[in-house]
Amino acid sequence: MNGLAVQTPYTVPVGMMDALQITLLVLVAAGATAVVLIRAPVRQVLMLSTYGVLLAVLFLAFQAPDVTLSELTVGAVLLPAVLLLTLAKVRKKEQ
Amino acid sequence: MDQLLPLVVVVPLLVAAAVTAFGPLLRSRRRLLDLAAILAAAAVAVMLCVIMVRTTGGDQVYWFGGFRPARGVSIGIDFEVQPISAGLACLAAVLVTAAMTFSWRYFERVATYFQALMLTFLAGIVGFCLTGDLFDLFVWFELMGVSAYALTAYRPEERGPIQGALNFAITNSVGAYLSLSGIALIYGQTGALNMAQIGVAVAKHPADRLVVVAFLLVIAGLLIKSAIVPFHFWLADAHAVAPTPVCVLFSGVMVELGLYGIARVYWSVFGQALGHRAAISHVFLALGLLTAVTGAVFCFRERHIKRMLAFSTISHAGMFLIGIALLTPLGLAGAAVYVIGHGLVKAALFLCTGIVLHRLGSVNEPWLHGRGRPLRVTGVVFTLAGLGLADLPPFATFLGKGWIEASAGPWLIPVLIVCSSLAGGAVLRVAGGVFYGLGDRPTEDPQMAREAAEETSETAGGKNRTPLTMIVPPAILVVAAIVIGVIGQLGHFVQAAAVRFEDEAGYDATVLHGAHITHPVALSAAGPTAVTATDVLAGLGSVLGALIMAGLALYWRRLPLLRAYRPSASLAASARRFQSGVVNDYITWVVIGLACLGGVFAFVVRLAGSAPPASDLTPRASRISHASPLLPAPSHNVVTTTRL
Amino acid sequence: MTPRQRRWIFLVAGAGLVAFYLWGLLGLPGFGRYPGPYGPAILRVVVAQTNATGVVSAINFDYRGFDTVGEEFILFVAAAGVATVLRRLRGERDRPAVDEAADRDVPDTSSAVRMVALLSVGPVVLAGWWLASHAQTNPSGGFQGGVMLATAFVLIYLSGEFLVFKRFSPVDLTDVVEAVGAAGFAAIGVSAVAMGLPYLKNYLPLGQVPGAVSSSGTIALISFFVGIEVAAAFILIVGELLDQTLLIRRYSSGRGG
Amino acid sequence: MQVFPFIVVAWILAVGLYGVVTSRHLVHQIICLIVVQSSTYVLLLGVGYVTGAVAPYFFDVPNHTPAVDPVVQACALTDVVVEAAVTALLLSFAIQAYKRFGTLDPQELAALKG
Repeated sequence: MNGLAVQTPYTVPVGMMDALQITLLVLVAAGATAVVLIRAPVRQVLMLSTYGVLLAVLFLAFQAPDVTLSELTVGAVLLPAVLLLTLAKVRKKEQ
Repeated sequence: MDQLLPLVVVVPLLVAAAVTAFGPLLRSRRRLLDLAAILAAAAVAVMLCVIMVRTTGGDQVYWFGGFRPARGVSIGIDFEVQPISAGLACLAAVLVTAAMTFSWRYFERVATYFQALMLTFLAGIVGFCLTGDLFDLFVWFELMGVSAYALTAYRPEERGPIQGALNFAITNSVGAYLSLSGIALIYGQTGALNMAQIGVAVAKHPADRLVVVAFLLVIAGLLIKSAIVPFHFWLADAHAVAPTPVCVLFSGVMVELGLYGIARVYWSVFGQALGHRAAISHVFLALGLLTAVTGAVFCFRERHIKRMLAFSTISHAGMFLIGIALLTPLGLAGAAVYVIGHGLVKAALFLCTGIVLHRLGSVNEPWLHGRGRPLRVTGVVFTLAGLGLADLPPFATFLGKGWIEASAGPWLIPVLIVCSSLAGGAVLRVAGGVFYGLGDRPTEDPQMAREAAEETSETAGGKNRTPLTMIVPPAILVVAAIVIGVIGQLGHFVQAAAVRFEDEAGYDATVLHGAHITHPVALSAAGPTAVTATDVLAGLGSVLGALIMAGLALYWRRLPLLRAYRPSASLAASARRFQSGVVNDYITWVVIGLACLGGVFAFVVRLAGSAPPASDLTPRASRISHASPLLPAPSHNVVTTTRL
Repeated sequence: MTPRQRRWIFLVAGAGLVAFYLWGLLGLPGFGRYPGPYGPAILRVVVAQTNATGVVSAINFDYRGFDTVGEEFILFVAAAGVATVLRRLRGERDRPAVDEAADRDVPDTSSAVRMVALLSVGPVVLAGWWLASHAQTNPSGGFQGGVMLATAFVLIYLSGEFLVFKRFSPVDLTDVVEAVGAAGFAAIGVSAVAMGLPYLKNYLPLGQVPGAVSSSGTIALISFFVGIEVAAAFILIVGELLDQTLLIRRYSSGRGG
Repeated sequence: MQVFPFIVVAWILAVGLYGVVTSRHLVHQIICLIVVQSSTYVLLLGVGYVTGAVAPYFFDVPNHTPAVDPVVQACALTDVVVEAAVTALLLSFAIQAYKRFGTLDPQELAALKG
C-alpha cells in the first residue's frame, strides 16, 4: 500500500492512521452504546451531540472532510438543538 | 433521448414549490392553486401515457447530465423505462389526479401544504419507478416516504393520525436504513450504483454471501413498504387514520411500489448472482401465501371500513407477491394487470368511503347499518368496486388473477378463491349492510358507540349532498377497471412487457451499451392470452364465495351454528394481541422476520451444498452479447462517449 | 408483548439478524481496499470535465445532481410537514396553558450571552456564505453553508431577540425563499432541457482556472440555491419548534393555521 | 484493521435497534433511530476508504493523486440531509403526541389498538 501513497502536505503515515482510526472507531462504538443506554432525555441529547462530534472526527480520519462538516453542523449542533427544543416543550409532565 | 423523462419528475416538484411559494400570496384565490396542482398531476399522467406507448418500441434510457457509461462503467444516473415501470407510474399519476379532484370539495379548507405534499409524493413515486440507479432508488423512496408520513399526520388535532404517522414513519425509516445498508454493502463489493452494472459485476461471483445479505437488506425496506407479513403492522394503523384521499394512494400504489422494487432489484441486480431460482421462488411464494391469507382473514373480521380496506390491501399484496414469486413472465404480467385493476377499484372504494364519512360522519360499519340508503349512486359504485375486488369478470382484477393462476397451476386456484371471497365478502357485506340495509341490524353495544363517536369527520359543512367532484372520480375509476379488463390487445402488450422486464441480459445491454431491443419476441406475447373457461369459473367462484361470505356475515344470527361458536370473537382477541399499536412491537416483528428470512437465505444459498444448475452459473457479462433471447447480436450500437 | 418479552425476543432475533449482517459484511473486500470502478472513473475525469477541485461537490451537484434534487425536496417536504403538523389548530388558542408549562417564560437572557450571541451572528453568516459559495473548490457546499446560516438563526434565539426577529421575518417569507431555493435547482435542470440538452447538463462556461470561484459552470449556481433552500428549511423547522415552545399558549392571536 | 470498522458498523446497528425496540420514550426512540442511521454513514465511508489515499480535493494536491472514493461521500451527505429531515418530522409528531396523549411512552399511546 505504501507504493500507492503520495506525499502531500497532509499525509499521515499509514500506521499512525490505523491507530487513529481504531481509536476513533472504538470511541464511536462506545458513544453509540452510551446514547442508547442513557435514558434521561436531556443527558441523552448531550451525549448525542458528543457522539456527533466523535463521528465527525472519525469521518475526518476516513478522509471525508465534507461529511465531517455536515455531521458537525447537523449531528452535533442542529439536531441536538431541535431535540432540546422538543424536550423543552414536553418537559413539564416528565418531572 | 426522450426529454419527457425528466419532466415527469420535475414538473410535480416545481409545481409543488410554486404552490408553496404562492400559497400565502393567493390566499383569496385558493382555487387557482388547487387547479394548478390537479392539472400538474394530470399532465404527468398524460406524459407517462405517452412514454409508455413509446416504450413499446424498445426501452428508453435517459442519462442525467448526459453522462453516458463508457466501457460498461456508469458515472451518472439513468432512468431506464419499460412499459411496466411507466405503467405503474402512470397509475400513480391517475390516482393522484383522482384523489386531488376528490379533495376539491372534501376538505373544508385545503391548506397550502396538502397539494404540495401530494405532488412531491407523486414525484417520489415516479422517480422510484423509472430510475435505474440503486442509490437514486433510495432517494426517491425516502421522498415518497417522508411525504407519506406528513400526509398521514395531516389531521394532527386527533389522536389516531399522530400515532399512525409515528408507527408508519419509524417502521419505514428502519426499513429504509436497512435498505441503504444493503446498497452500501453491494457498493463495497462492486463499486457501482447503476443496477445493470452491479448486476453484471455480481454475476461474476455466483451465490456470494455478501450478495445474499445485500439482497435481503435491500428488500427489507421494500418488504416493509409492501406490507408483507410479518412486516405489515404499520399499514393498518396508517390507513385507518390517514385522510381518505391519501389512503387512495397508500393502497392503490404505495404498497405495490414496494413489490415493484423487489421485482426490479431481483431481475436487474441480484437474480443472476443469487441463482437457486426454485428455492427463492418457494420462499417468496410462502411469504405471499401467508400474507394473502392473513390479510384476508383480518379483513373479514374488521368493522372499521378503512381498516378493513387496509387489510384487503395486505391480502392483495400477498397475491401480487405470489405472481411475482412465480418468476415467470406470465405470473409477472398477471401481477402487473392485477395491480392496475386493484389500484383502480381500491381507490374507488376508498373514495366512496370518503363520501360516506363526509355525509354520515363515520366509517364504523355497525353504526352505519342502513344509514347509507340515501347515498344511492355511491352505493352502486361501492358495490361494483366490491365485485371488482372479488375478481368478477371482466374486471382487470379478474384478468390478472387468471394469469397468475394459469402460471402457478391448479393448486393456487382454491387458495386465491378463499382469499378473494373473504376480502371481497367483507366489502360486499359493507355494501349490503350500509347502503341497502340488508341483514340483521346489529345491536348497539357501548363499545361500538364509543368507537363511532371517536371517529370525527374529516370535513365540515354542506353535508346534505354529494358534490359531483366527489362522486365522479370513483365512478370513472371503476369504469376504467372494467375497460382495461376488456381491451383485447392488452394481453399481448403486458406479457411482452413482462418478458422484457425479466430479460436481465437485455436490460444490461440496453443500459450499459446503448443496445436497442428490436427482437419480435419482445413485442409479442409470452403465454396464453385468451380467457379460458377455467379462468371464468375461478372468477365466478370467488364472486360466489364473496356473496356467500357476505350473506353469512349479514345473517349469521339466524344460523344457530355460527351463533354458538362466534368465530370472529377469538379472531378479534388475537388481532388485538398482534396489532398492538405499539411501534416497539412492530420493529421487533421486523427483526424477527428478517432474522428468519436471513437464516433461510443463508441455508438456501450456502449450505444447500449442491452446485446450482449450470444455466445459473453462466456469467451474466458473457451472456450480454449473445444469450439474451430478445437481443440479436448485430443490433448493438454501442455508445462509448462519456459526455454528449 | 410486554417490555420484558420484547427485550428477550429481540435479543434472540436481533442476534440472528446481526450475525447474518456480519456474515455479509465480512465478505467485503476489506477496509481500505475499495475496488472501484465508480470512484476512480470519476476521479480520472472530474477536473477536466467540470473544472471543480472539490470532487464531492462535483458529484453532488453534477454527476449525481439528480439525487440532490430529490434530497432537497426531502428537506422541503420535511419543513412543509413540520409546518402542517404543528400548525395552530382549532381550539388551541382558546385553551389556556393546561398541558404546557405556564410557569416557563422566555428566560431573561443575561446581557453577556446576548452580546456574544449577537456578535457571533455576523461571523456565522459570513462562514455560511463562504461555504455555500465555495462548493467547487473546498470541502464545503450549499448544504453545509445553509445549515450554518440556519445556525445563525439559533444564535439570534439565544440572544433573546426571537420575538423581535419574528416580527421582521414572517414565516410566509421563509416559505417563499425555501420554495425559490428548491425550485431554483430543479429549474436550472429544466433550462438545460429547454435548450435541448439532457436534464441537469452542466452547460455554463467552466471558467479558466480549476477551483476558482467562477469556475465549474452550474455547480456553483446549484450550490447557491441549495444553500438558500437548506437555510430556509431549517429556519422554518426551528422556527416552528420555537413557536411551539415559546409562543403558542402565550399569545392568543398569532399566526392562524 | 481489515474487518474492524465493519464490526463496529454491525454493533452500532445492533445497539440502535435495541434502543428502538426497548424505548419507553418517543424522543429517546427517535434518537435511537438516529443511531441506527449513523451506522449507514460509517458503512458508506468505510467501504469507500482506500488506505494511504488522500481526500478527494485537488486544489492543493496534483490532479491524479490517489484519493478515497468520493461517491460514498456524496451519498453520505445525502444521507445526513435525510436524517435531519426525518428527525425533524418525527419530533413534530412527538410534540403532537404529547399534546394529544399527555405521554411520550409508545406503550401508552392507545388510539390504535386492535
